[in-house]
Amino acid sequence: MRRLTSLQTFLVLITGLQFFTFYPLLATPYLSGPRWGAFLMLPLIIYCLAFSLRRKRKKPIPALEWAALAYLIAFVPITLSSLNGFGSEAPPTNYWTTVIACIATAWLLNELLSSSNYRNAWVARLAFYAAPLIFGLSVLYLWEVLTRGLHIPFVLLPPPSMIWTRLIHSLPTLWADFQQTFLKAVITGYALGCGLGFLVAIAIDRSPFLQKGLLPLGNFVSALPVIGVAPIMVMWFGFDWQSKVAVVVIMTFFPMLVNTVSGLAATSSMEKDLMRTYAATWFQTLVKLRLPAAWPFIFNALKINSTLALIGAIVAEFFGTPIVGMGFRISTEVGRMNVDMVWAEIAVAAVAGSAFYGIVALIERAVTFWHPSVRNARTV
Amino acid sequence: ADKVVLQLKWVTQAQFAGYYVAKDKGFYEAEGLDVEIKPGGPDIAPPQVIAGGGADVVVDWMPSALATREKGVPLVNIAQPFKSSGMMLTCLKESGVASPADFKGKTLGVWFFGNEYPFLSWMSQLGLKTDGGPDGVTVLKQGFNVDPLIQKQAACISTMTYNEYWQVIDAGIKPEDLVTFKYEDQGVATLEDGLYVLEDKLKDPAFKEKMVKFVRASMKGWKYAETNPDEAAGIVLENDSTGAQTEMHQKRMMGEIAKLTAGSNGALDEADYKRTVASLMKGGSDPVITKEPVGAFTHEITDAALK
Amino acid sequence: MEKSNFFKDRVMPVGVILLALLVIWYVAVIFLNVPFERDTAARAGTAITFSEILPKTMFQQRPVLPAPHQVIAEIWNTTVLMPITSKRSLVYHAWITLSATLLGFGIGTVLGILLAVGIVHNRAMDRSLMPWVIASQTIPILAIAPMIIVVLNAVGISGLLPKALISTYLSFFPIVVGMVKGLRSPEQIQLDLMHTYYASPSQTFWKLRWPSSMPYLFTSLKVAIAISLVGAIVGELPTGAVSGLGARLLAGSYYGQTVQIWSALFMAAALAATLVIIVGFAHTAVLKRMGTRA
Amino acid sequence: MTITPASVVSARDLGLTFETNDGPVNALTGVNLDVNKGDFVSFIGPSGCGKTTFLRVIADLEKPTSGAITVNGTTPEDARKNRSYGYVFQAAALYPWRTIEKNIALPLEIMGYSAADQKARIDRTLDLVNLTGFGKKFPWQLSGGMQQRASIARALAFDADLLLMDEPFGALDEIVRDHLNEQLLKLWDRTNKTICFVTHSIPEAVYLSTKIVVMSPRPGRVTDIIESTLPKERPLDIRESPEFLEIASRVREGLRAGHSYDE
Amino acid sequence: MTITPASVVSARDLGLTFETNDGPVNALTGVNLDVNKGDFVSFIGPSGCGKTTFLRVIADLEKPTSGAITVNGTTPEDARKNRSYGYVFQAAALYPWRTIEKNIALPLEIMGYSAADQKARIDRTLDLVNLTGFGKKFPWQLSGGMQQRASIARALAFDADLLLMDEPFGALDEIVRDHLNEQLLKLWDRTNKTICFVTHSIPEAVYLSTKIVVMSPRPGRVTDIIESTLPKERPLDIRESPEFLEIASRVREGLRAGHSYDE
Ligand SMILES: Nc1ncnc2c1ncn2[C@@H]1O[C@H](COP(=O)(O)OP(=O)(O)OP(=O)(O)O)[C@@H](O)[C@H]1O
Ligand SMILES: Nc1ncnc2c1ncn2[C@@H]1O[C@H](COP(=O)(O)OP(=O)(O)OP(=O)(O)O)[C@@H](O)[C@H]1O
Ligand SMILES: [Mg+2]
Ligand SMILES: [Mg+2]
Repeated sequence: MRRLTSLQTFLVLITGLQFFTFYPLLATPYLSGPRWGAFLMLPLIIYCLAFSLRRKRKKPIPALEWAALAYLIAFVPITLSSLNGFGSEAPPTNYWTTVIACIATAWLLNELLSSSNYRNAWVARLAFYAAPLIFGLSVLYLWEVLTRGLHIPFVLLPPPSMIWTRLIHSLPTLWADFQQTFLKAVITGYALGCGLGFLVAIAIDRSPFLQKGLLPLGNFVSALPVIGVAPIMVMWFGFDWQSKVAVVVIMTFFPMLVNTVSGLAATSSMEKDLMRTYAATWFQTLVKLRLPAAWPFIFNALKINSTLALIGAIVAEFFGTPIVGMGFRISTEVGRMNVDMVWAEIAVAAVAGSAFYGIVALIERAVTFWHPSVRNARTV
Repeated sequence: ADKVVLQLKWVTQAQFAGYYVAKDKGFYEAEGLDVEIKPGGPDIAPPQVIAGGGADVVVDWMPSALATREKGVPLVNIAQPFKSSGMMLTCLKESGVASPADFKGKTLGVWFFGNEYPFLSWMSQLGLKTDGGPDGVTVLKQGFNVDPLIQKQAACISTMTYNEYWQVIDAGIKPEDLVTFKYEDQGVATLEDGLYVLEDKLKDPAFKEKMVKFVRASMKGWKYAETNPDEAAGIVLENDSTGAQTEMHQKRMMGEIAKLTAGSNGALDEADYKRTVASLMKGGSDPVITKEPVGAFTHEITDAALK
Repeated sequence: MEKSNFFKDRVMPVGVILLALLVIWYVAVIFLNVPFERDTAARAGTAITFSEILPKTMFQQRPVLPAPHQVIAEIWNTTVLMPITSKRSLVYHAWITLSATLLGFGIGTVLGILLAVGIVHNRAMDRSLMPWVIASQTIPILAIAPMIIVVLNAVGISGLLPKALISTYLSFFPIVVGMVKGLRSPEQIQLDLMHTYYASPSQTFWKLRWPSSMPYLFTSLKVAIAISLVGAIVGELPTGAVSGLGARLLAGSYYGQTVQIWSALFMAAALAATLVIIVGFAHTAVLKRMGTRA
Repeated sequence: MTITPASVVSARDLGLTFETNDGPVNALTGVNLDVNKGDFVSFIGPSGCGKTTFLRVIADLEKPTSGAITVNGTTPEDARKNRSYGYVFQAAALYPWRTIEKNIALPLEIMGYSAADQKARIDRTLDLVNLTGFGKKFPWQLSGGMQQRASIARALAFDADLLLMDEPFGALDEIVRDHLNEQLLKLWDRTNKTICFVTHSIPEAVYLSTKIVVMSPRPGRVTDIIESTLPKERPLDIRESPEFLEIASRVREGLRAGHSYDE
Repeated sequence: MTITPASVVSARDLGLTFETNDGPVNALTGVNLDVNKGDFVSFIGPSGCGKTTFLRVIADLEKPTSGAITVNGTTPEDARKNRSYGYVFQAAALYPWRTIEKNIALPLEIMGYSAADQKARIDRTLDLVNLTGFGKKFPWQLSGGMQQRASIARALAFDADLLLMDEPFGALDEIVRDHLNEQLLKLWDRTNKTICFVTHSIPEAVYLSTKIVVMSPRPGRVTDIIESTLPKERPLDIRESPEFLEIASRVREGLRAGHSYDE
């Protein structure tokens, strides 16, 4: 059973309204692209409007998804391809209403995809992955349209299309940089930093003396700023990736320490009492009770660190490197005004970082399956 | 007063003494200008700032300005207070570098962020590859300081005559232990520290007028600084809000800078320009600029200013 | 509990560890600074014995690792002996950085919590926003910071806010991650109870989800405030490195003033530690009010 | 009091299957039941037979996988939204960060009772469950039985016509239990509430109920529905009457029949 | 079997006061008690009278604030470290990340039983509490009573000479309860364990125990200690014998005397 929420109704309405205000624009000379698509949309729009107004309808309206999709297929290419036609002039107002309506429709589609329970497992899975994709594409779309429509100087922010062209033409460079920064510095530093934070947290937990002595000092390390630390590490560990590892270690250490310490404190007193009745050793209690209970916290740190490590390594490369690496490339290409290359490098970083995060999140789901945040998210 | 925003290429130091002196001594005010000087830093690309509307005029090096111009941000040189280049490569004698022929197989520290162009064109003139292979040189992206040389992580590093070189000396290494190669002497010097504005803004006569006044006052500042280096250094120190500069260093820097600005009255020497362009277009497989720039400089402003 | 325990429980452990660190530090100073003295001697053509080197390593001009007393002396000179309003006073710079940090942290916390609330309550947001929030964090801030500053400058925003926004950018993320987890941590039976009362989402939020997320919130806050200090310092570079601890670090590093770098680093670290400890106190106070078992 | 008994809960062929990591679990199958207004229905059956699950279905905390159910003539969801029932969970489920008083105030706050009214109700119900003086304590400072009583107080604090109680008196000693049984009967009599009550004690079920539902496990089914012939007025010593004992033994029979391990 | 009964638990003038946010709570005062080897001692008393607290003191989970106590002739701490008791908590306290099987295996893992032995013990105790087939489920997939049985199984899986059981059968229906009562008696008889058992059911206490300790609340005191005269061999129908009923009524008297609200 599905009814339209008021938000969805609103989105459908503005999309529909836009649709009619757009027609005058079709006559103007600078619109290019497949205009007929817009006319094909008419019946679908009317159909959806009709349904959205009948709020109390209880049966699902699968057509609404299709309508939203069709709308996007019709109008996104029109708005994109006519960007060239405007030249150096500013696009007319109803061009912008169309853009807004496209974004609204994309959001509507997302709302629909994620709020309905599809019977078919395949469709459900498709909907699951489509949502972030659609969101991302709308961001890119908006970016493209704004940078080109508003004639933003490209040295400030290049449009995605340009970044993409640059990206596919510089794959070997990007791959070399990725190897240097991600595979060597980030992975090693992440493992070492998280490992160290974890071990220190355990040591602190083991010894009350350390807990009182080391934890306040641990706070001290928490904000050693990369900018200050990176030159020192370059001085100590040389120009190559080893010094970046050191920076990443410092950046990831504290979140891990804090989260592990909190996690180890997260057991309830009855759970601890049970262990006491078994006269379990400290180590047994740790492995069998406190660590499992701490996993949700530890994974928080692992997730935060997965992005911090990348930022740390890249920023550290601003302070002296061999002439390869994502940070090196970014800093030099900014100076050369090759802003598209900078963003291509950023895109690689974003994909790599998100994938890294995703892997950590997947492991988290498997390990902390029992935690209400995972259990409830799955059943609701 | 007319507002002018000037974006420097680097942090507040004697390298920009002329502008600070002009402001401090009231030369700008006398022209009816209200000038705001924005210090730069390692992450600030002046062309980006001017393209984003954050400044009216910027200090930049010509290689970077020309490269930017080719990228579609039409920068125009309106004045060139620096006659000669202060860039050089400083090597430790003990690393075995005595002449450019000894570079092969060595590690060299270079500044990037648009400052690497002169180095790259020099290397391509020497026929040395910069990708770290056996018959080329290994290039390091050097940070902002001279540590790589002191730590012996590199055989040679980039220095400016007025700044980093003295830091090496300050670190306790004697001039006899060093070998230096000035770009000026190697025939690969490019123009440094010029004043650049956006081309389309120059179409506006009011703006042009403002720039004339600005250049006139700035040059007055520069000449004052040349003749009164100690006072100029003091003015720079006062304007340094980080409080990190030392008096000794700034005075020395001012002395060196004066040597570089000495030959210029502010007008760009076309011969220097031609040499810079030629050197940039020679850059081997990956030249800095691919075609002869058109309209990258104008004498209109300096002509009016120096009348 | 009793007064005498304060010494035994707090001062002594910290003191002992501190002492141990100092010893390690001095040893490291010797090891790291010796090569330079050797080289100097070698260039001068004189032989030098280890006992002659030792005192020299403690007072180098540009040490690889400055000795603790050098750093302390520098901090003393730039804090106590300097009027606070002076541009050479570390306190002045620390204050500049702190104000950006606090503003950024404040905005970041609010933003982070709002996003977490959205993600927990709206499925479309959960599915579509979260991946992009993550992706946003993989963008190296130092790379886009200048653009942010330039763009904000172009629309007339300058001064504290751009720096604070960069610190916001870094600090909201730990809060989102922690709060999403925390807001989802109530047990099924506790949620069921709310369900039976047909509590509105906002009631469920304030009476159940919010209190249960407190341990997660405070843990995240500790991480976030530390990171937002890092962010504020990063943000100081592209504003022209005018003032603040970041400018101080940069200038120190630019002129190879190791002692100055270290003293600025210490100031930053001390600032961070203080902030984290303050958050820690708030945490304890809240837990106490919530009647958590000691 | 209404004359024609309206059906408060009406289940038709109700079934519920849980999907678990090692296969589906049939918690309820083919349950048919009518609870009329003013009924006091006890559910009794071996551990794991689906009593809690059935109560949760009524409360709209679980969706049946087959069959139909109405509560107050509407769907369970609408009934829940009308706040037409109070639920006492099998575990106390007190919020650890609230004092006992505040825990009892929780539903009152949510349903928007005035501060003065809240105070009066808290005092009254605390007294009812004999916890006067413990209002300012946190849950972990109370004994197990006291926590359970606090959770009963919480459900009684607001006026729902239907009470769903899942083993409310499980952790209480006989004397308190007798006391609370009497109080509950009085309350029921006075307010004409409908009560669904899960218990493991046969005497308790017989003493309290107008209708006893006997269930059997795997899959959870209703095996017997026994209408009590006891009068509405029930002094404690009715438990020695032959009528009482007869009903009790009938329940015991039904219960034993459903059990897997009879000797 | 030993002939001279050694004292397993011996409390002298034991007192325990909790400090709370609104003043101290006297949970126990002046408790004197001896539990001998092989005894089956039941604790009975109104909710909140300190039964759990007393068990926790024996288990070294709570330190008495006055008086003395020995367990197995040593301090409770040493007894705990010797792993000389098994404890069944009033709430199940199962670890949510472990399946039922794994939860039962927990003490066995900690005490270093071999894998094969673990398996055998898990199977045996799961069968004992009638949960065969539920070993692979997670705690939240079980009903309340099943969780409690799992926690009993966990305590029975290893060989402790002293069993401390805090209302283990509270959430179970009569039939399962009878069954488990019998099983427990058999186990006790066979292994000569000492058992301290908290219950709210007078018949259960009388049926199981050799000694019944009646407690009264505020402050928690021992008001009566009743030695059972029932034989060691106890068929279920002993519960109708006059001897049984007499002891039961004595317990009820003692219990009522300690209660604050008698009619
Ligand atoms: N969330 C769940 N997931 C899977 N199975 C469940 C879940 N909840 C209950 N069950 C199963 O459903 C059956 C019925 O459980 P229910 O809690 O209704 O029993 P009950 O009659 O209340 O028992 P008790 O008297 O022990 O509380 C049990 O076999 C249990 O294992
Ligand atoms: N941690 C604690 N802090 C403060 N007071 C406590 C604490 N634990 C128990 N109490 C108090 O001690 C008294 C005895 O509690 P205890 O748990 O021993 O009762 P009990 O006999 O087990 O009751 P029940 O049968 O209800 O479980 C109660 O009044 C309770 O409020
Ligand atoms: Mg149940
Ligand atoms: Mg108890």
